[in-house]
Amino acid sequence: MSAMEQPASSPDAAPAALDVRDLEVTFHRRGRDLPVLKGVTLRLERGEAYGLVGESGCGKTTLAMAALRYLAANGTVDAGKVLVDGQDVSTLSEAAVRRWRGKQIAMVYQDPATALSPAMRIGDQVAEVFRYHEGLDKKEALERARESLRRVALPDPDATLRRYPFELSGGQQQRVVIAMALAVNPSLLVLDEPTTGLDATVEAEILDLIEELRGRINASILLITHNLGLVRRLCERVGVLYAGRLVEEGPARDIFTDPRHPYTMGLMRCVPRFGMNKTDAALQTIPGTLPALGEPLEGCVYSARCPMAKPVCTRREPDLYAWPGDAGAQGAAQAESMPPDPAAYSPHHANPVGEAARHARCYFSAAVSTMPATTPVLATSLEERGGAEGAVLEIGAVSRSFKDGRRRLTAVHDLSLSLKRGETFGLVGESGSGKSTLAKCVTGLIAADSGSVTFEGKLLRPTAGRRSQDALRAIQMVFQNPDSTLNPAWSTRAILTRSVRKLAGTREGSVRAKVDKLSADVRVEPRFLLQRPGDLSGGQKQRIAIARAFAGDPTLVVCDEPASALDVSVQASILNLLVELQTKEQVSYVFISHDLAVVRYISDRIGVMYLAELIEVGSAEQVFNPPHHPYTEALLSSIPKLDFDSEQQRIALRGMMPSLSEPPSGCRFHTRCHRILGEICETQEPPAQVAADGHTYNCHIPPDELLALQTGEEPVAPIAE
Amino acid sequence: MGEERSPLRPGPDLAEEASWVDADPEMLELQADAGRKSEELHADAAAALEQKRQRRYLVRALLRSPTFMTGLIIVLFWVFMALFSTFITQSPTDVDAMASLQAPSAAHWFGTDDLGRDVLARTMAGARTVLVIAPLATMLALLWGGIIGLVSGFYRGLTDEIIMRLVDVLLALPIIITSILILSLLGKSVAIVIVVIGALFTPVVSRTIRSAVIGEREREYVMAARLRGERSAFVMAREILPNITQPIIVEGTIRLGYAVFTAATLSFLGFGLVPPSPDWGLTIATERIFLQIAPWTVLFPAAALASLVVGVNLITDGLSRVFSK
Amino acid sequence: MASDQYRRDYAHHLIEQVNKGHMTRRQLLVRASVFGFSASAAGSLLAACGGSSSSSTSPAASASGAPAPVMGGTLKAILPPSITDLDPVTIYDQGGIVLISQFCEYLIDLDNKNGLKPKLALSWSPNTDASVWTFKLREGVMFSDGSPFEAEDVVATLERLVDPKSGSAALAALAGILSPGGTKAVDAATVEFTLDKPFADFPYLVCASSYNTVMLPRTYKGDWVKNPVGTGPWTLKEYVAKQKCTAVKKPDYWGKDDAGNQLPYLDQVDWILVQDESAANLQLQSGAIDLQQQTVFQGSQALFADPNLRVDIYPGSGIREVAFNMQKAPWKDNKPLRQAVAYCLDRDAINKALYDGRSNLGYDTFWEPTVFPGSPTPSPRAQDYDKAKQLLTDAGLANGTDITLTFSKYLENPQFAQLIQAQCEPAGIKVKLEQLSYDAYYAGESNVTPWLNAAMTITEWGSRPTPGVFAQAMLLPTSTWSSSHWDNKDFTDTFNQYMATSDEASRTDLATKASGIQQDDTPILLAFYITQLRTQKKNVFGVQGPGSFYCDLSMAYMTTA
Amino acid sequence: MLRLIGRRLLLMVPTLILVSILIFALAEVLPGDVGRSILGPYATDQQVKILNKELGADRPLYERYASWAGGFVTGDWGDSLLLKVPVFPTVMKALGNSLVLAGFALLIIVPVSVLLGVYAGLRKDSFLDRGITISTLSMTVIPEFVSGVILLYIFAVWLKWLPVTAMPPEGAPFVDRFYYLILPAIPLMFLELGYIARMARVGTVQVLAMPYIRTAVLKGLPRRRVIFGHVLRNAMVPTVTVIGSQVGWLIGGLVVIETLFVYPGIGKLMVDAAQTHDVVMLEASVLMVAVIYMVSNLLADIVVALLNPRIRMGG
Repeated sequence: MSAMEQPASSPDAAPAALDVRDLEVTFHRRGRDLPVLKGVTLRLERGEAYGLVGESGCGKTTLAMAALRYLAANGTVDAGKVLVDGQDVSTLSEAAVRRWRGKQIAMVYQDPATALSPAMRIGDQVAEVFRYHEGLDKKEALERARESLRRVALPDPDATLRRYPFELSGGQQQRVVIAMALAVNPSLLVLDEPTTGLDATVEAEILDLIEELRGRINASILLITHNLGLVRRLCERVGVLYAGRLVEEGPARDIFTDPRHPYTMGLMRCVPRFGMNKTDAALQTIPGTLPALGEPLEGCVYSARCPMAKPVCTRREPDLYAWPGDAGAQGAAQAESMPPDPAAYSPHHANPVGEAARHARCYFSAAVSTMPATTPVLATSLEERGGAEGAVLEIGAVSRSFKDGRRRLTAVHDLSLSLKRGETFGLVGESGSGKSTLAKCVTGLIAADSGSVTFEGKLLRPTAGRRSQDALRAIQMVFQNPDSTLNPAWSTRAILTRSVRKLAGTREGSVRAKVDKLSADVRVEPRFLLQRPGDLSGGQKQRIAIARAFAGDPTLVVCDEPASALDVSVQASILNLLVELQTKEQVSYVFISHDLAVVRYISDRIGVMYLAELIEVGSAEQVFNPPHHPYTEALLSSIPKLDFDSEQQRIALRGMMPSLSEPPSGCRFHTRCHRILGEICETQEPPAQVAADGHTYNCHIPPDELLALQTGEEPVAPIAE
Repeated sequence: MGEERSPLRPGPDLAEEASWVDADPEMLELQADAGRKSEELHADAAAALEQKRQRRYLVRALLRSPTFMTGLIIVLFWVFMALFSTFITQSPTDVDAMASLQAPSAAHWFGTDDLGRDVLARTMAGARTVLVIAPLATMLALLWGGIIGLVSGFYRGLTDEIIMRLVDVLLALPIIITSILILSLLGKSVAIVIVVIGALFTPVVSRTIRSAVIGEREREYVMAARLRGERSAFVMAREILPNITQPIIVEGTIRLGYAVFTAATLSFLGFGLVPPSPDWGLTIATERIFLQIAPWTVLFPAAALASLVVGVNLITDGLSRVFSK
Repeated sequence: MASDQYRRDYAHHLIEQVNKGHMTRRQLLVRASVFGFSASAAGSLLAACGGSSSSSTSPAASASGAPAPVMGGTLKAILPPSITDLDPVTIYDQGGIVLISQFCEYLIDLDNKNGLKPKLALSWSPNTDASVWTFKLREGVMFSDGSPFEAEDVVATLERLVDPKSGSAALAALAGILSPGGTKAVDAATVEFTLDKPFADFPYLVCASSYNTVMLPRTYKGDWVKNPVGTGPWTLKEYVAKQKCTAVKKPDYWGKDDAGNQLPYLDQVDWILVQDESAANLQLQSGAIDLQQQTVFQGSQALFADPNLRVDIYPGSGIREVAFNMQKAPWKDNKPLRQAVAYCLDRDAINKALYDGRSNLGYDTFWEPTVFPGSPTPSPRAQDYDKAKQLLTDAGLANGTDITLTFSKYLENPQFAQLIQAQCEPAGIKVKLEQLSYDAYYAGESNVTPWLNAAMTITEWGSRPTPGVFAQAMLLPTSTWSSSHWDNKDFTDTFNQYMATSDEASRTDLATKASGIQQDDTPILLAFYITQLRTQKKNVFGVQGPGSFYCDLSMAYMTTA
Repeated sequence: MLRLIGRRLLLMVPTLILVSILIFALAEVLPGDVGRSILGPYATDQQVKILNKELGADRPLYERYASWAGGFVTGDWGDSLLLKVPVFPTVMKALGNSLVLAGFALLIIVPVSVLLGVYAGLRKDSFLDRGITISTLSMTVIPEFVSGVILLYIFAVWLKWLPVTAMPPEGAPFVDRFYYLILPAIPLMFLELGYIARMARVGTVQVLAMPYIRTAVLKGLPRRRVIFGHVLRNAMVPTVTVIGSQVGWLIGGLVVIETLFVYPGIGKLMVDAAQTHDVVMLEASVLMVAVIYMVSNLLADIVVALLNPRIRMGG
């Protein structure tokens, strides 16, 4: 079978919105050809929303860029073609490409902050599209821009027109980008990780917007993301990309409920299900790593990591077989009978997409549902860990503010909490709520302005520089960014050795042994100790960072979004590692994350922060179930869930988060609260309501009323604008 | 104009390539396939091989880069001349007063100067002082500026404010006045010229390094070091410094070119080197008056000076172009 | 007057000396002028000797067959700026001296051959031992402020110059010869100088080569630029320090030319003040400038080659004194080493390299007949490495030695130093060069300043009219400016005798003896006497003065051709 | 924004005080003294001593500084010790001359170098880019004393197209000044061209790599619009900063050009004053150059703020 024999396109049907055929894209770097896309074929019908998923490095963005004819200077299309609306993009003239971009195909980018011209007013940026695509004069174009902004529900479009990008919040910026993309009604809209980096509530708003707009425009959508929840919400069809190969394709619902490729299955399994806790089940991981670009592969691209791989998988690459059906098994039999094919993959493998609804590039699709699980490392409960005895850490009325020009931003306001030995305290909240500042006050990276941090009964000095070596040893931190957490100039071993020497006070001879033990504990192979962080993957770096924190057998480790920057499969293994270490070492964690599912998974207790204050504290279970603070409620409702069974009702928060320099009076949340009672919320600070043993939240609504409201016995009060 | 030449094509970007997926060795144990282990070893060797290959590729690309090679040849030529010109040319200080200001001839390819010295010999030997002064002055500026920039950028706050105000003061002083005053004070020798040029460049370098440090000090590994109880000096020298080598090198190459120029200007104004040094700047200054009747006395050293700086800059240019590919 | 009687006797003496062959005619002219004979009187003396008289007109004018003077016009002249304020009492650099001499005048001028020429003094004569000098002043001369020029002004001017508080730049030259109170007005037109010791060259100390001795009114307060007063042919219209100076014709100037025309010829002189030689040369070549008062040799080849310019060459006696500091090792009591250095020099080559071969050679003595007519001829010192090595061996330095030469980065000093360095090397003398800025070289009090205290120095001296003035300034133990700190009793005695003698025969003998001592002991190297260059456009004529720091433009004119 | 400017202007005061102290101290320890400078090498020690006393140069350093500073801030800048001329008009005139020369030079330099730099940046790695980079670089490294002399020789002496000095004769109309300034401006142009062009190129290259340029391109804007609307404005930021820092140099560092072209600017005034211990003249001229340096940097920052709304509104 080969693409050559395929009919070019069905002559009777209207041309597809996007028709990618056998696309091969290669990057050239330092004299090497690195194939990024290997014969990818996919097709978006008009009005269809298609999700392209896969971990970073699989070639998703490259595919989008090829579709926009905007490959990096060192990338070339070696074979295949891209048709947009039936038009082969490679045949367009320079001028035609210009007209075509924006008008036929438009894009929304990952980071809206950098996607907008920083020195140009929003109005001009949006109006540009009209001026150059529709030839409108400046005034008309601005008028149209105003309409566009109104269409994406930006508040006060007139004011926004005059604003500069930096004056808008991330969500508003993304709305502008969307407005710009949709300005002249393109037939294909490419969304490249459109919500990554945005807070859950904002993400939810953007998704709402896109969903809503879909109903009004007839653009097809190509959604590129690693977030399976997003795809589930927006897309009808899904393609799973792995190492430049489309490995599975089909209707979203089918793929998510019944994956037929081991990679898809692996991806699904490593995401913590909503409401899942570490004591319930360990997260599954995908062993191994994504092959490096240009690495020679034999047989199935996924075979090296596949728990189901059989010898035949490495002999010859399976085709994209239709499912259900036995084509895969036949393929396997055929491959067995053929002589081993040394060529890793043949570029002209066929991708017989289009005939059946579902395809999977696997010989053993039928067996995927019974794919063996990886070893579960189940966490013991807090009691089993012996975490009940007294507080390890007590934070008393800590405040911290920063100067920003003339304003003072209070990042942590009069906050108190305590933490038991062996306990994991999860800290959630939107960005800017003060989570990280609090963490840094605990570790001493930042001195609190007032309040006390007591550790094991002793008052800690405010800054790390003035704390005793023993206090430093006992409280360590794991940071968010794997790329900057390790000194790139040091070898991994040097990093660990230094930490062991400084923190463990170990004598020369045993340092080496301790380093080896640490690296074994975090499952980093000794050979990686010789390398510098630049040669390690993000997960490996984060493991080393964890090992570094554990060098002096700490009592408390503050984890500030330790897995947020990692791919889901890696995130799972890092979370597993933290759980495992905790079980072994009796360590307490303060675990900060904006990912509620992750926090729910790993935490024993959870605190919710809003505008520098802790507005709710309780066990993970308590916080995640009503009655809980209206803010918590809104946060929880905004998570895109993978389950198709429960249709969630999202609670939209009003307005923007107020500035830390001028927090609202009364209840800090009243400006955005959907359960606002009235004047009392604006004038009086809410009392701490005790919902259950150890569960408190700050709200004027008592627990039983709140429970009634939140369990749906009464409808959500209409939002008063 | 075709798409290939479009200025608006994105630059080379391999963000995609950089990402890896985590390896979990214990999970790897579960792999049924027998060939797995050997493949892993193979991958190890392959990684080493790949590193070697990349290095080889870089060297080859540099050798193929006309910019880099031209620069390298020019600079090597002058280094060679600085080291060995005495064995090749006549003596740069051999005076033949009766044969002054002779036009280029078979005996004197570049002619003779006002004291009858061989201009070829002097031009070749003139590389010596520059090749000593410029790199050393640059290194000195990097050292001082590095220390000031590190301290200022690392401590921030009041220390930073005071240091930066002082740097402002130094920058506000006209360079020429500062150097005249210092050189008049300390006298003239190669060592002092090096010190003075180093001092002149220090404020600028310290600013560059300071901003690099500020960018680096908020990185998480620095926080980790602080949580480890490292002393500030250790954090600055061992943690931050190795990671700001790139801006330091860039600043260094820029300063190197300017050091050559500044040394020449100081010599020209009479505040740098003293005769009978064949230094290019000095020669141009003293022979300038003969430009009309004996242009060779000025033009050859001027061309030499220009060629060296161009050479240095070509190397920098070539390196950055090859590395960014 | 007694002095008139003495002058007549001296005239006879001169004629006798020439006829006996003790003096040349040229020498006679020089000596006659010192003793106050006017040019015509000197001419008649020569005639009395049986020779012919020669006119005292400028060599340039006579040589080029100058056309008839043209009245009017503005001349643009270029000059290095004075680094200090223009105050006749304190000026010491070319820029200041040239400008001041445009507006103020000396008692005695120099002609183009360094001969004395009456200016504000009509005549001068000594007593028998040359310790008292009487000057007759020109009458009817008015200062630009309207006051008459009289003897009291001369007294005030000289008293000011010998006052240590005045900052006078002439003080060091006059010290030991004329003291405060030594100048007296006999009557309104007669001044009498009573010297501290007999000094036969005294007129030279109050002539145009003693730059600060311009006559100022007795009321002068030291604010010359604000109140530019003088008897000269020009009045100051505008002076912008370091940029320009505009001099306009003074209509009632006392001077007339031979034809009785009112001087000066020109209406105005614009002085452009430019420091950089290279820039100055370019300006000359671009045709923007008519005259460069003094041209340095370096780069002058381009001017010589320019068809629109004329470079006049004047005899000059500027020197670059290479002094061995006799108070310092290795020069102290080390005559052979000093001589050895002297024999290393290839003076011809130095002259060629520095002055295009146009200067006069010197042989380490001030008595140099090619420069100072009538001086005894010294034995030439050619480059002789064998001798130098022998002398080194005598000095116990057979394997050579290291010496340090200190000089300022000024004019051609660096080149000269390099030539010395290069020429000493073959003899085994390694010369280390220590170049200082001009400022640093002369900085500090006399017990520390490099130019008087470094072991071996090069100091630049402008033209002086006689060997005696040079020697008086730098070779005596009492000399203020002795870089060599030479203290040779034999020389000092001989020299003092020489300066106190007016008998020409014994003068010549004493000169020969002094010259021999100086050359043999070699306290300083005198490799050359620098010829002076003056550049002008081909249509510029009549510039007076020997081409050194002093020049007189009252008779300058430009033809239109 | 206004606050920022106010703060910066205020900050200039301590900087200038430090500059003046530094200059005073440095001039103090130089070999020689003002009396010697005035009287010359052949004056006697006694004379020099008397003069120094008269001038007050023998008083302690702080006393002299205090009296100088007191006069300076009250507007009495004193008289030059050597030239006996009032300092204020002398310095201001020289400064004005330098500003005219530097301004004229910048008028040529900025458009040319920005054009070349941006063009090279847009055509990154092309033959033209290399050509522009290397040729401007080569010009930059030719010292002005070489290029100046050669230009003078060719255009003023040989071809006689342009005047040999930089100042027109008195009474000439003001526009004539520019004709006279062409020749001295060219070596300055050579010096600055490479530097500014390089910054413009780097700025352009950096901006071209920004995601918002991708946005602009993928919006389907014409290339011209992308370059002029999105690239240029942002690419100018580093260039403007560099130009700001160069103005100070252009004013204070022109000694060589001023010497070659006989131009009465502040560079030469300053160097002469430094060499002759004319402290009052030195102080005033150095301070003026420092002020120009700081003001030009401030102006550059203001322009940057105008280019970058974030800075403009943040202050």
